[in-house]
Amino acid sequence: MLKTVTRAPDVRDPLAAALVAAAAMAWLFTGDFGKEVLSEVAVFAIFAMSLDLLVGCAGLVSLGHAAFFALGAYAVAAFGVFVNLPMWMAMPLAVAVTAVAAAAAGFFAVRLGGVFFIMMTLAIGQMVYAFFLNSRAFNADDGMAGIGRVDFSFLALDSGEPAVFSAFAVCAAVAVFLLLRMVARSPFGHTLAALRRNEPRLRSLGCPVLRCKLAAFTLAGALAGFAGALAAQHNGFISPDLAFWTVSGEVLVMVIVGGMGSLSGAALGAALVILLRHHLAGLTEFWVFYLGVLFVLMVLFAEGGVAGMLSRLPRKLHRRGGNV
Amino acid sequence: MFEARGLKKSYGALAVVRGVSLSVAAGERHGIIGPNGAGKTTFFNLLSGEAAADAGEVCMDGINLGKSPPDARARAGLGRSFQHNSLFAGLTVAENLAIAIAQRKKLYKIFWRGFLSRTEVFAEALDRAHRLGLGAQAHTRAAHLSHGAMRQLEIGLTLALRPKVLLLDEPTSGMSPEETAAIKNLIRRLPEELALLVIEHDMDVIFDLASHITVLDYGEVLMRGAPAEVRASPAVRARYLGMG
Amino acid sequence: MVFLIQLLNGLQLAALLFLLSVGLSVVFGLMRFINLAHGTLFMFGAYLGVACAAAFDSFWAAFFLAPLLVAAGGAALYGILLRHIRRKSPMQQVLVTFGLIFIGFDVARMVWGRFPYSIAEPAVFAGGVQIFGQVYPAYRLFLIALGIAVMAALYLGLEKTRIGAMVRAGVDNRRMAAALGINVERVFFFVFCLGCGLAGLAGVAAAPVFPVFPGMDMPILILALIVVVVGGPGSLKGAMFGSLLVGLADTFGQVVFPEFAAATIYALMAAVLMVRPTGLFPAATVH
Amino acid sequence: MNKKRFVAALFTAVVFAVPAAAAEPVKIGVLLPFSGVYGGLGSDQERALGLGFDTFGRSVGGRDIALVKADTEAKPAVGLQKARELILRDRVDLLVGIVSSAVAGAVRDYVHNAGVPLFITNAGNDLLTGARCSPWIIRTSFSNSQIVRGMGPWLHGRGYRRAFLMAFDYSAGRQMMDAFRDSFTAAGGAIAGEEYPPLGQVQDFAPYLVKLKSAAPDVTFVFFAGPPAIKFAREYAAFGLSSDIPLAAAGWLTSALHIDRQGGEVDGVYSILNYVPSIANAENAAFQRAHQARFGRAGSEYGVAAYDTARLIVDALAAVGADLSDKRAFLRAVHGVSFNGPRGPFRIDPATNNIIQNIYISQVRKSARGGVTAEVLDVLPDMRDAAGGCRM
Repeated sequence: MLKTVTRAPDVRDPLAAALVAAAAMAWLFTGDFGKEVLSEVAVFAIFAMSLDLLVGCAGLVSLGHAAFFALGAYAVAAFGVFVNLPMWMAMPLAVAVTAVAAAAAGFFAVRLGGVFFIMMTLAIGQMVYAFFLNSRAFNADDGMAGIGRVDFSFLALDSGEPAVFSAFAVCAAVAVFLLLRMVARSPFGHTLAALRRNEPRLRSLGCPVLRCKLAAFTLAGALAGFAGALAAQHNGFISPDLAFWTVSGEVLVMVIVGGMGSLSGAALGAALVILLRHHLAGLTEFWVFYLGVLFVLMVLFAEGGVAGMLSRLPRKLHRRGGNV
Repeated sequence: MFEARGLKKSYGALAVVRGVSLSVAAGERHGIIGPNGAGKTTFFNLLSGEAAADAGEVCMDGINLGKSPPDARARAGLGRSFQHNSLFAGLTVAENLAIAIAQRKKLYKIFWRGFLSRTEVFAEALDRAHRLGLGAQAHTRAAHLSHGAMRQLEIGLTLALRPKVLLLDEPTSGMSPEETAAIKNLIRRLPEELALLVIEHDMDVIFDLASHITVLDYGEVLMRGAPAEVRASPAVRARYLGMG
Repeated sequence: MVFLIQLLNGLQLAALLFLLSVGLSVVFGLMRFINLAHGTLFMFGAYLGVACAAAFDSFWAAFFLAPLLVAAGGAALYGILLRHIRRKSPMQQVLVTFGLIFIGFDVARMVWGRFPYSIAEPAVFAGGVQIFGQVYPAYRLFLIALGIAVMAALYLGLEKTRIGAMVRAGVDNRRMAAALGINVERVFFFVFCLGCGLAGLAGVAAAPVFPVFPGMDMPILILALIVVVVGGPGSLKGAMFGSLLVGLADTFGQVVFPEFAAATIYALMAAVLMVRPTGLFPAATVH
Repeated sequence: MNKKRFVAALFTAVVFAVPAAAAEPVKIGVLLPFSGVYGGLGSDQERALGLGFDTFGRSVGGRDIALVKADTEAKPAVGLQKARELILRDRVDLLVGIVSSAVAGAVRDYVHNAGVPLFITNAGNDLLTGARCSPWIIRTSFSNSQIVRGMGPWLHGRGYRRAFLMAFDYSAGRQMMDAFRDSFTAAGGAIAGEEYPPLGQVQDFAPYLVKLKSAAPDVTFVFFAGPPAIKFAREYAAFGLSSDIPLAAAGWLTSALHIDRQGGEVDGVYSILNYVPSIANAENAAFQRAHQARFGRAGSEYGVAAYDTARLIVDALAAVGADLSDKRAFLRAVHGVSFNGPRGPFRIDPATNNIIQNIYISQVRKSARGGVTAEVLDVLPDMRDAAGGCRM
């Protein structure tokens, strides 16, 4: 953080640009399936970036982030199907509901430090999972189908088309990226980064750390809810599995593999993990093993994840060029 | 202006602070000495809210700070430094100071505008770095500083809060004579109206700086008075100074 | 009578949870990190138990060998992975062990396939015992006894032996213990292996009651973590009371509020953490 | 610049990888869980499916049959991704598989709108061939209530009057128990109690078994599958219940996948299912022989559904000359297929697209060779679901 005071400009923004360019190319040159994958990547990029605000920025490792992803999906389904609201209204309402829920859960969680925070978030996630697993209104474990999508008919577009929905999802991801980058660069974001580095010291400097953590938790939860609301529309289907701990685990893997602390890294991680799942799963039924190995290696040897490795690449190339 | 009344703290069966009272006026330079294990740092923790007192109260400008957490006390004007350096190790000196200044200005409430555009914060940070004697190292990461420079930054962070009451926990611990002199110099240049409480093992430093001294022993006040009185006290000599 | 039988059921679960959580808890007290792969070690204890039982055609061979094998695995894990990242943040260690869950799951599938196994209980404890006027499986009584025996052994070991004193010193104050000339690193290693061995013991002891399959690790890991958090990490007492509380709450939760059975434990944990943010009996001062 | 080009290349490699269409085989997407907890069932079905095509024809009407596997991980969202992948990228003609009803629910609308025929080989949720039925979705396995509906009258006929019901608290469990309760009370029986433990936690059945015992029923009827089934049967015996209260179950309790490991603890259990390996007919003997020869173990009720599906597809393809340009004609051909399979007479009900099949009531007995087998006591022929709720 505060790089411009001292060091070279952040090289991760070129990554964001490259990702957007790649998304645009995928959108232009792939068929319907490529666009479906693109929508999925965009949705999980939002989800992963929201977790990165907690993990990478504030240093709060949550193993229950999927709770808010699921809440967003269920809320948008409830407003869309039960109340019969148009998606343009259901989405912001779902985000609001998730924000309130995240604030309530955060009230319990942020008071706990380190490992206790991890456990509390894990418990929150499993409680939400158990709740939806038993909710008859949402067909319990069967899940609920028939969730519509946002209506673009005023633009004479059909959001049922993969091309339209994927463009919408990518735009949403870019918007969330810009929002989170703004937050990360603000005094609040820098305060979160300082909190990650040394919470007791920051507290002794007068920072109301609990309120800051709660604000970050709420914002991250609300954005995860937004991702969930998009996922529900993309799939047209919701089920309790959305809140299961493995989903929280996978999105954490995305953040770590992509590179925590850089939002575009989280987005890259989402893309990598989803493409891996699509391609590795066809080659071996033990793809989870390889994913696990990759994850452990990343944690051990590449703290910045793939984004960190890419950011060091130009310097290395430069050095090599100088030697020759 | 700053007062502690009957503070007590025990950990299990071990009573570490056993009813200590103290009051410090604006501009007062108050030293706290005592042998190892006398409960000095725990006493500081009770004052700053890092630990919760079992009994007693802490008042600032007549307002009881009650059970308020450390950050609320810091906002009320109570700054402290730590015995073991507690810095943002990955950040530079200037960045460390900028974070502290941002907290004083309550900038953490702002989540929309860029932090780096707050030039006044960074100007102040650089200025403070110079005044700490760390001007040349303003862009060095805290983790790469010498021990003495870290101690200076440790105090500098707290000073960036512009506290009304300053608690310094062994500011010169582990320092060379030159570094100690620099710290003494730093303390001498503190604002007039600031109330200072300082724990120190270096008797030369304490007798030089302090206008009042409290001697703690086994969690209780052994004696209190002007430096000369303390130096002359047979009890203190027997218990503490006698060793040296 | 029914109540007493349900009490036994609760105690049985508590005994198993104690075996699993005590290692987690004491390792946390000493090293400030939670080994999320502890459930995986439990699963491997069960699988190795199955393999040993088949190889030697004896439950007891499995019962004694499997925990040793798991402890050896723990030693390798410590030596190869964890020792090198001890200097780094505890969060990184937690994340590494999180990755190991994924790996362990697929390794179990690769080696043992995907179909469930189990071990027959030893002949001594096969069948039921007449207790409180009902038939109660003898093996479950053995599990309760095993939990109590391990607890007593650990208590005596911690209180009466030199290494126990070292461990306690390490939990109380690492720096002080090192200053007193205790080889803290070796104490860590010993305790870590012991914890792994106990997880393996829990696994093999559970194998006659719980089916052995890839994925058996996760539900029990979550329960064990809840035990650690509720009981307060770092202390034998915490692990004991945490296990009892969770075991009994889970059992009676299912009896009394079956509709909320899925959430009883989480609600218990949330409630405890609200009142005591560091658990009921924390030995380690957090932060 | 460099990076952009790299990412572009990556994309071309990764996303555009659409295999070029060759000599036009019939492409069949296989949607099964291969990883995760249900991986065992997925691979069991996949093997039996392969065995089925090898037996009944790898090519029909001059076109080869090509199988494209996709791992659903038994997760609804992943299953839907894979269905999209198979339909949009691999351009499969037909889909086969799906173990979990939640995955089936997730892909249902997508498959229905895409108009790709899907043959469900396991997922048993009643709604899939009931209120949420689709002309494009054919089920060759069973519906939950189809399996257990016959058990109520049968147990009542044997003199059992008060039954205790138990299953996990999820829709398959609830549907089976509802169907059993309805049939048992209609026959004049009474319910002594019901328990629904939560799904997916560390499961100790002991608290429920104690409750069951104090309810003192004549008979217990349960539905559990997979590892919990083994655990339940074992604890039922360990608590000394099996000698006092006969245990009846939907047949997965003593699945062919694990009955040999359960041994004496399931001795005497009544089970009701659409298949047991001991069914005596020539087709079953052939299936079991081939399965044993190739995979070294008995074919299961999971495998047989996939095996029969292969035959159904081959026969229906043959009827339309392997011409899939008119998919509706293919579906009509599917309705026209009937054959005697390992499970007995097999056909698809045009009213619901669910299978019409025999249901077998059997009892587990110690066999001469020392193991245990489920021996058929009664056959309920041509069990067919009412078209309730299904409008196609």
